[in-house]
Amino acid sequence: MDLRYTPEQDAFRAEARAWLEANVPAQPLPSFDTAEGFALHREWEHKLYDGRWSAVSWPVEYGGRGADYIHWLIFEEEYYRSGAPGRVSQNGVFLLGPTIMEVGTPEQKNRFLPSMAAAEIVWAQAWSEPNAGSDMAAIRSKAGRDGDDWVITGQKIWASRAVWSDWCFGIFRTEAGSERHRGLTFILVPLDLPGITVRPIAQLDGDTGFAEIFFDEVRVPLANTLGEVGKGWGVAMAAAGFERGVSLRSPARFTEAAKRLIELWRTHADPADTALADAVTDVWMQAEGYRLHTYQTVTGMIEGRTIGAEASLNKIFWSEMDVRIHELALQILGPEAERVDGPFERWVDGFLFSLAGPIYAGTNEIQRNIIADRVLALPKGV
Amino acid sequence: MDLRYTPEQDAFRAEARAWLEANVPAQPLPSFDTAEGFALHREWEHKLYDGRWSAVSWPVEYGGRGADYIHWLIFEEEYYRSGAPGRVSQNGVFLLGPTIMEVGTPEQKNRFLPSMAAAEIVWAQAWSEPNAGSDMAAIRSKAGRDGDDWVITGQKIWASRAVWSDWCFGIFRTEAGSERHRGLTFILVPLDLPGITVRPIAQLDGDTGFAEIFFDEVRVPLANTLGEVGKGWGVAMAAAGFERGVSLRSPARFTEAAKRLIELWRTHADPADTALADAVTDVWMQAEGYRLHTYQTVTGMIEGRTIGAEASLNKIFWSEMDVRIHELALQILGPEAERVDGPFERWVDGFLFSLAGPIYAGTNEIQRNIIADRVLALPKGV
Amino acid sequence: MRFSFTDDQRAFALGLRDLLGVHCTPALVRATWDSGHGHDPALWARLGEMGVLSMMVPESAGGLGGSEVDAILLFEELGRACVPGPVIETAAVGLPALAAAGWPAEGIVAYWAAREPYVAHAHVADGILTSDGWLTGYELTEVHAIDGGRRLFEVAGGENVRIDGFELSLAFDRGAVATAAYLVGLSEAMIAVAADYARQREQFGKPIGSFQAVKHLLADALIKVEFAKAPTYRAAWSLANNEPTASCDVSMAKAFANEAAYLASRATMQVHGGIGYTWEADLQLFMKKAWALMRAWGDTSFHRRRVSAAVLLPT
Amino acid sequence: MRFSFTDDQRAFALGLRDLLGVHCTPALVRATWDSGHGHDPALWARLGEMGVLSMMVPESAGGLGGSEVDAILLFEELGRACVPGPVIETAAVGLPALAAAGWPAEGIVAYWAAREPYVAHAHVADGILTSDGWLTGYELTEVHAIDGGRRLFEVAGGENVRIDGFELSLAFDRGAVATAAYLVGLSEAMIAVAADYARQREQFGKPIGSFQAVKHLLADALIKVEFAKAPTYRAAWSLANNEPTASCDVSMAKAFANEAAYLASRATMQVHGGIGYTWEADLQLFMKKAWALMRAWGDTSFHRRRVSAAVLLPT
Repeated sequence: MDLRYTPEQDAFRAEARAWLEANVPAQPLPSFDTAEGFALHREWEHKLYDGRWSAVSWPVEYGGRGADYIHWLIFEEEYYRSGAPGRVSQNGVFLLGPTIMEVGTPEQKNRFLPSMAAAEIVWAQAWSEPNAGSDMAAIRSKAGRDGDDWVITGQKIWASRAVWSDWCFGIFRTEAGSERHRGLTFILVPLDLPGITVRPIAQLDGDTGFAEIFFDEVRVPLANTLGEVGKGWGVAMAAAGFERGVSLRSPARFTEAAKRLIELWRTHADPADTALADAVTDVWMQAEGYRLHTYQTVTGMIEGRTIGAEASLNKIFWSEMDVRIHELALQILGPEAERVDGPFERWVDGFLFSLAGPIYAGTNEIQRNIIADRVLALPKGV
Repeated sequence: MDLRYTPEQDAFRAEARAWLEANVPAQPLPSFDTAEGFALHREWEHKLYDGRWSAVSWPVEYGGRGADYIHWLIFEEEYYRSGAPGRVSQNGVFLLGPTIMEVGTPEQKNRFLPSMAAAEIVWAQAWSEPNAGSDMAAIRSKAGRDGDDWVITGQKIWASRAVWSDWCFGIFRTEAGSERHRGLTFILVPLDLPGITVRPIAQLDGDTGFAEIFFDEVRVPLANTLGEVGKGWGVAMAAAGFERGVSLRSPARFTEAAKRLIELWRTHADPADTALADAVTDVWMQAEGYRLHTYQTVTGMIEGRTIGAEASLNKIFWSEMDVRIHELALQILGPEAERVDGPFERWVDGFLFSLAGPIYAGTNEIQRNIIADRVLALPKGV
Repeated sequence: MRFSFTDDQRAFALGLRDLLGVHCTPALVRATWDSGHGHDPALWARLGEMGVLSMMVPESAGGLGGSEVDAILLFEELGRACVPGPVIETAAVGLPALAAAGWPAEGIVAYWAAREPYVAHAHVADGILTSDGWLTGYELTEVHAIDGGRRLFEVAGGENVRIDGFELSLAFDRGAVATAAYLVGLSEAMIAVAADYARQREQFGKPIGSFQAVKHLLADALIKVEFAKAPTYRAAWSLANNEPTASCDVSMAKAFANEAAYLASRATMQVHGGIGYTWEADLQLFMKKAWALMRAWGDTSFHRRRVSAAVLLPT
Repeated sequence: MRFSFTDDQRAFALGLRDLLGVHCTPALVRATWDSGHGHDPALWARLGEMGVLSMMVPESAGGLGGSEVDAILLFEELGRACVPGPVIETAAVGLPALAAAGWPAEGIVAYWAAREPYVAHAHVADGILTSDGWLTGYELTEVHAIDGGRRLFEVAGGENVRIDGFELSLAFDRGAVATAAYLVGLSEAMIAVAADYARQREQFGKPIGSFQAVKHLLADALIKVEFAKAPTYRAAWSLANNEPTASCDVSMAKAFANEAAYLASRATMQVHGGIGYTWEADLQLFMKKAWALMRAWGDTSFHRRRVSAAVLLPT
């Protein structure tokens, strides 16, 4: 165990910090859940790519730096520290990208990874369906084989920013009559094809955060199949596991939020109120604990241990912590918390967004089931 | 709505207070979960009976005062205020007694109620069985009919103080082959009959709080049947509902505990610690809220409204509040909380006992199911 | 000692529930958001005709002469329907205060207790009841409020005419207890919507309401709401009877109602899943009202500390 | 940056787990309670032979010369087996302190940091390490401790010989982090026992572990325990490397471990139902150890405030 950074790691951090300080927009960009904001965030991704910071953990050949997870965490720390824009390409870089590297063909890697790193193609995830939310295996959207094409018909929902994205990825039922986890295939689909309708869905704050995607006999080549036909569930779970486990919400996001909360406490709270001081300290400790836990996890991954159902513990921990951080901020803000514009907008927006945390990427109820069933080996209930 | 007490109610309170101040033992009695303590508590019940305070809400003819629920609450407030001993006859007076009055025959009322009020007969409840805990309807103990007798064979568990009690009551399967809630009958059984073995069970604090009761072809007359044969489940539920709803834990118990907690806070806590002050205030408010809620409930009962599944809300509320009250006391006590004898024994004992609250009289998990199914009308799960 | 409402009090509340069920649907509430008005004049007129707005105004001043106890169930119903606009400011605070001061008890009233940076509903009010008077002729600058049915404004200038015979603390306590009742009704409405959804929405081949995780989320929320009721009714009674403990009782009620409403909002959103996070779902109208009112008229910390001050100090 | 243990460190811990699985069964722990001794000499001798007790004693003083990092997983295993007696006081605090002072690092040590009214394990100790020395020849008066494996005594008189070259704060931090690790192992043991019970115990025709209410109780406890680990290991590393943040890191670890252990005790008891409330069930041995140690070596409030002092003040 050595919790000091190496000189090389320090140098990497310094390089990242210098670049970010030189390049991060002085003014925060408008929300990437708006058309204008999305375009500006895509530009920012181009800039990141030019500096080779858009996918640091990827191999150099695909536009990354071949950085290991420790370096990735260091970069994330610097990224959040710098107040850089949100990652509009996150579904690609952190979710689809690693999956393509794991199961993709050489052609797919060359075709999709560089364009993903460069944000020439921005990807939307298309997992859920109106009747397949917590019960993802209830997926009904079909892809039938016709010559060299898949012909897709069905409907997906909760696709983040699909209104402005270029491609989407998801799993579709390719075996007629198959049930649950079987007979599903992971397919990559351009969103500009005939037969595709994208219906924006306004989220809690009124912005168009996600969308419904309707597929009406949409033709995509079989070459867009990721992984084996009929094995889509496994491919998706590998991706989701990695997402829940590490990449979806890196610790820096919360350590920075906790720092901002402490700053808010210093400037707006009564220091004699030990109840509030205790609560702020608790979330700071949680953020720090999540950081430490993540460093331990990625060290294990570097040493060859795999991350399994433990990922569900992380997802519950960070999502509940995020809600708590924002609850406290709003408590400190008092009457200002009722206002969604103005100087404290970020906290109020953050509160609304935090409430989605226990729901997306698998509700926390589902995660608790997974922990009970796979970690504690309790008998299946559902 | 009039939340003032009437002059008559004030007079009743004054009478109760005067009697209690004159009669409550100066020294607290030893725990009634010990042989010596049980005997002394029985003596105390005799004294209560002589003063006609052992069953104030009962009709005069059975040794009560025909007091309504409001008067009963007033008496309870005075009882706890006076620091009087625990009620060793509570299973009879508050649980079985009201049930006998509701469904008992005239003979049963005359035979069992006065002796119960006088604590000549102390009753133990015998609901649960090793395999029928949360799932009470899984009861297997059988009572077969033979001439004018029931012949009982089986096993009950968690019978409070059965080691020293005189009689027990419970439900037994009287219809061979019947299942779940059907075919059960409520039967009253003397504990000194041949074929009965009572095995003490030591509880968390080491005292013999409850026992297992083994029945081996135990003969009791059919006359000991309470309510209709085969309708025992309904009789038991009526009793349990009343218990959970009001009588099991009257508000005074918690308002007094909250007062003692505030006293402990004043003498042992740092007043500048607003976190602790907030927490103490919260439980005081909970106890007060439970008191108000109970007055509202009993007013409703007096006006003819019945108490149903709402009883489950009370049970969860008071049991969680009781744990919280004692957690805070132990937090204030710090290192002294590790000691079970000495000046703070009552708090540490109380903490251990409070942990049983979310379990007995139907676990809080079961209560939540009841609330969801009967109050919120959600579809049955189990 | 009789802790219950009269048949008349219950009947009036049920009548209001029926009226709101027809004339204050979620669609109407949403319309007041979309129009940016945050208030519905037609609905307001109905509430006026029914006597809801003047319940606490003495008959001598043209009201129904009811007490806080007569009014408390009405605020619960207003909350159940998530009624937009300054109903609390007008019915619980403004008109009774104006009447007490011998002024005409009529119109739409906003309230500004110095402490707050913003005044709710000022754009539709005839005037603002301030800590010591009646303010008119002011300049308003709107800020973007989270609750479209409770718009917020910065107020500048205007003429503040002193009002005598009006107690600021009583006005605040009345607003707080009315808000507590409003939050109780609002919470029950959220739980009802979630229970409804849980009965219909199926996953894993069953209604999600059949899963214990969902059952227990809603059961815990319901417990908090149920136990917020008695303290709220008691606080109303204490105010109506000038009990010395009235302010402490009000604070206990508001603290309970705040917590209940927040838990109800969290539980109902969680039960709804993604749908609960959308603008389209009516749930958001109720949740945002809860998040606004749990801080208006004193947040939980403020009220808990008022109770602490009353109960922790040696007596 | 490498946040993991060496194969040797893991192997040593697993070896200890095996040894304790055989020689420190719940039956043995219970026996030390029943005998009133709260300590098992034979087990103690085995821990000595294996080097567990002298892990943190320099080789020059006859120990294994390990650091807090080398020792931390051992305390986790000691907790998993609910080992009775002064293992923390001796192995984490006493022997290293005596060695640092150039005294013979041997025997059984109790610890008394002035603050506490009682000294644990004093009846089996050769002496008591005090805030500034080594106390012997004292009078003991036993009080009834909740944990039969951690008996408590009032200490009077005795001769306190000053010890130099020994840091009280380091001793306390070592005891606190070792206790945090002990609580983590103890908590995992409780959860394992409850999961086991939930797999076997049937109600409503199914194992109770198949009900979400039970699943989620244990899952939430497990989360708390899992996230107490990394902070505990980090605190050990900080102590081993004299990091300036060491004391703050230790406090964070102990605060997390306290909370995790308490939640684990509540969840496991609830899952057990009535059985969990009995003297016969081994669970009580573990729960009472948790309730004792969550307050020993600083309770959650104490440690949280140490963290507050370090992180909240403007830097």
